[in-house]
Amino acid sequence: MLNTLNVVRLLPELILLVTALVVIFVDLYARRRTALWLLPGVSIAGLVLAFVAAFAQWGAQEVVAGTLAADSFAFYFKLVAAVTVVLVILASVRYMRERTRFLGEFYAFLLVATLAVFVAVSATDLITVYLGLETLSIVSYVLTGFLRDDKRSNEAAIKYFLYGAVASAIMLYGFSLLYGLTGTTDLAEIARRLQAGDVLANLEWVAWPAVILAAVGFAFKASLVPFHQWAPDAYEGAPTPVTMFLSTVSKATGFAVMARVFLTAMPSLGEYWMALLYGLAILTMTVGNLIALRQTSVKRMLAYSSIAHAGFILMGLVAVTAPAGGHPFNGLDGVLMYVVAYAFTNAGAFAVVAAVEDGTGDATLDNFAGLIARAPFLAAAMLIFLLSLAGVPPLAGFAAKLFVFAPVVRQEYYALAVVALVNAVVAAGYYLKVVKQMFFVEVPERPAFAVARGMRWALWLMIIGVFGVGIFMNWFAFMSVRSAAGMLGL
Amino acid sequence: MVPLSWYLAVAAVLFVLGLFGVLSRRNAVAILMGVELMLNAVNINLLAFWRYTQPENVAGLVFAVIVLTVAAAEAAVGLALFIALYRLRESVNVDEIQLLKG
Amino acid sequence: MDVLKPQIGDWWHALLQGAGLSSGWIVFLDALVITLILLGLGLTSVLFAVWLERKLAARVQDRLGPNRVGPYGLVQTVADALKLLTKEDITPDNAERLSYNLAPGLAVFAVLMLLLVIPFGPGLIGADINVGVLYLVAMGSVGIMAILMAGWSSNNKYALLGGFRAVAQLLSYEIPMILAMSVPVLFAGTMSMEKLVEQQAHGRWFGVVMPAAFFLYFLAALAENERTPFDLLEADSEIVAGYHIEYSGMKFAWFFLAFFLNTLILSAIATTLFLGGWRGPFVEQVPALGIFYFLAKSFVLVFAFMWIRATFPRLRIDQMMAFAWKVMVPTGLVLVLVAAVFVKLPVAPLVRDVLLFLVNVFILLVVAGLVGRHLRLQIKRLSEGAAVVS
Amino acid sequence: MILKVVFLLVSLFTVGSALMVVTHKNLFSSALFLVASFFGVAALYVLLEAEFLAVAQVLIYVGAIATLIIFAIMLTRGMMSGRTSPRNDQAAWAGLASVVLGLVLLYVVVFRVQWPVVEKPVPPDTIEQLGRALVGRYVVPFEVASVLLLAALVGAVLIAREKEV
Repeated sequence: MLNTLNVVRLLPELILLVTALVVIFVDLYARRRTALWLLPGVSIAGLVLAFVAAFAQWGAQEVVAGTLAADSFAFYFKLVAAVTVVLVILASVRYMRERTRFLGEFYAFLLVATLAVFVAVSATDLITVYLGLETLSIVSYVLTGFLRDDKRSNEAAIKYFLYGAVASAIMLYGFSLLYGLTGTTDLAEIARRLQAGDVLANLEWVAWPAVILAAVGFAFKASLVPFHQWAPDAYEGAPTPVTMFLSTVSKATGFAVMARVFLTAMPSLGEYWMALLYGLAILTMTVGNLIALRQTSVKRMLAYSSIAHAGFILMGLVAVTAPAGGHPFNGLDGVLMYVVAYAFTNAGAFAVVAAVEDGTGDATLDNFAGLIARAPFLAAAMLIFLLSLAGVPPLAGFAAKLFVFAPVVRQEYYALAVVALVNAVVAAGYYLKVVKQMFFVEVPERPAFAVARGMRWALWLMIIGVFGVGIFMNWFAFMSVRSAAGMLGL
Repeated sequence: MVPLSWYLAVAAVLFVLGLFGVLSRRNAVAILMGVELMLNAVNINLLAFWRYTQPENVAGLVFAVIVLTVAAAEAAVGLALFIALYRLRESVNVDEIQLLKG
Repeated sequence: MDVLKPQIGDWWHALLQGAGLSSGWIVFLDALVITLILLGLGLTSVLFAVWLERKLAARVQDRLGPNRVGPYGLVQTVADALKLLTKEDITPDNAERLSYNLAPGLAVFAVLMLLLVIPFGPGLIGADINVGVLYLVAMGSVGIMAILMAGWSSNNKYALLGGFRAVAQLLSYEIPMILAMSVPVLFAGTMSMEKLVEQQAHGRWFGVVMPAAFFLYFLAALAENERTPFDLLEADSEIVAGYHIEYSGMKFAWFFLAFFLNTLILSAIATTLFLGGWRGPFVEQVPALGIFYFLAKSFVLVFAFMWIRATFPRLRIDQMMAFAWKVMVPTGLVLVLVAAVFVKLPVAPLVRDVLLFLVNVFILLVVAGLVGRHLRLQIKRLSEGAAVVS
Repeated sequence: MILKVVFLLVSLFTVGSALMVVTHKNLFSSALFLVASFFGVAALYVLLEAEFLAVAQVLIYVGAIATLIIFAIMLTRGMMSGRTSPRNDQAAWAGLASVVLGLVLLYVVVFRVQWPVVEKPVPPDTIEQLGRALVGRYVVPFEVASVLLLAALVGAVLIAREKEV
């Protein structure tokens, strides 16, 4: 069996694993001053290598060892994850240095979390799906509670852990029913068995429990309402770089897995899960936005806003169709577009929050007052990210919204489109509140503060990303259409 | 032979009992115990399905082994968090931790 | 039923069938008889082991030991047991009654269950399950549970400390023990105890081929059995007997019984895994000799256990943990790796065995050298520090 | 017939212990009932002819998880003082929801669905097959699981260790 294993396909994962171990050893043997730059340096180098390894295989289409897919869909998410984690690491250099002694472990955990993402997004077997998601979750609990002497970090981790453990148990029960009905854990095989005669007769009774129970697990990872309660707390309490990771990469993984499981294993149950996701999408964006409106902490506001955005991403999945005649708006490519746009934008917004926390000690709305005078670069960056979040052209957020709205309209889900539109307007309202605070509230007595070098680089990269995705929309659309087609088996 | 549905019934009851424990307990450790019951229920399901529908294909066994492994890792991390929580506040009741609200 | 094979089993079955019993009853009676035999074997051995320990400790300490009851004090243990039976049975006021009363029984139960898979002689095994070795390890964790229950429910801080130490020590040493046990398992390609013995024919004992693994197991077994130098669970001079501090009378006797049964069984496992089990000259002709060989080998190990207990001082808890995690676990991992490589080595079995032996000796020497160097450095540092102070 | 009786006894024991786990006031007793319940589940595995899993269940759930849980309870012993009720405010709702969900699940899983049952014996070399599968088709999950265990180990130590002085 082993000789059929194509190790080249696993190269990105292997590189990450080796890098994580190297980081631990560097931490063990390097002097503290060297370690401060060497640890993030090694981690970023590993991620870049993994990125290259994944990019080189773009366009492949095969199954590795029976449980992992090496297809464009997986590689797309791997690329996004690698880039985002590089940004997270850049943003965390100073933030973490001042808060914990265990830097080597921190970077190693980030790398292992990325490894888990890589496994989860390419999983084609219920076993790897579960294991990938759960590895990501468990490592995320540790990352969230990394500042163990900080009550808020610990509390965030515990809430995350308790919700996560329950959600994964529920998801597993759903998986076990699917396994019982079809007698296999392979996603493609499940799809085949679900259409067999003896299974069809039972389908109506197992479909709902299996879909709902499995969806709970994915919805938890993607922080969809009503499985979102952990998210604001975890996002607020976690070290802000970790929040960057959770709100972008971890969430994107939830969507990737959800898309793959639903589309490859249960295409015949489409009406069930699409109806479910339809409801979840409306609920998620509305509840997220309404609560975000009355937040006083920017970090928490962004947390709720990121829940609301999950609702938007879900729209793409609801409207998934086979791309007729190479038509770009098939829904799934909207999800992919949104994920990459959102990764830059939201990671950027949280990075600014981290920088403000570093400079002023906290991230309430009040701390942002008059930011333009104290840290003009941060204020400008935040403005760009907020505009992108609101969906203003020519920024990334606009491209993303375009690609999820279009298929929804094409499918004639007008109610969903209207709700989403109203929500987008509401969201713009509270983004502007922050803008107003930064630019038009003057607080003369507050001192200016500098931004750490790594953070500045990260912010520049993310600004470039936000503009890039918005301006070179066509290229990203091409990429996402291709990878969506790769997974839809076209 | 015992019918398959009997096993499924036991698993379902165990699952629901675990869920009840999760929902009704205040103590974090007690909640974790509920989760463990739920995972056990899942494993009974997996093994029962393996035995009754596919005894010659070990996928179900592999799945159960993986669930066991993950459960151990999860419990280790969770309990570590609870111990840290206890150090910080002398309590592990989840409804008493509410610094983060809104 | 292939237990008690070949002659006695057939005779016994013929007898039962002659008495006109149905097959269900025969299975039941079979199980009953096996249980009784195993119990009898275990309990008489304990009586003897207790006596042996006392005699041995006395000899080491230049005393006579028990010499009043029976010849050479042989019946002393029976007298002790009777005395314990008649003592008052105390339950502390705030004890958690259920677990307090359950713990001693569970401790004995966990050990007795181990008897089930030990091949005392050719065919003389309770049940030859195909995951035998794993079963041994799993049941070992039940013993930990009993200690935890006793430690917690006694409502006594020393008992609780004993419970804490139980988790720290027993769980830590379980890992090198499993690693050491997996070496012969890897080599034999089976976890069935019966088959493990089969694989050690012609004097090719795993303990001889792989002395390092045997040694590792022996050390871990010392710790698992709470014997000096690893007797921190009960360390009478520190936590006054630890987890069983509150127990008296019969319940204390149960713990005592579990302790000695454990000594015997850990030796028996070592005999099965490393010393060829019941194998020895002329076993093929006279199967009953197997039992004798088995017990003889086991008691050599029991003797070693007792000797060490009588001679060595106790380790400090941090030293003990460091030894488990920094010395034994890495060694065990290396040994498993070595065994895995050698199993697949394309050479003649004899060459492989010799090579493996040499590698094992080499590993033992390297580890001993490293530990020795570390200790010398520590001593040097300590003496220099002392010099500065004075 | 005998198997059915044994099954009923074992599952009664398992479910009864589980009930005690979620209702018992004393946390330590809860944990002990959890152990009992784990044993019951292991016995069910034996009835399902999955001996390896049964032994692994005892080894991992009783030997590792339950021991860890009890250890955590002992380390944080102040927390189970009887000052407050062990149940939260929503316990009644939780009970109701659980009962409803349980009935639905039972109805669907037990009475409605015709599972594709086949009457086949377990192959004698199941354990060997399992071993081969873990280094064959499932080698990636197997390796990822080992990474996960390592990460969890490091993470747990990191979070739970004493404060440095």
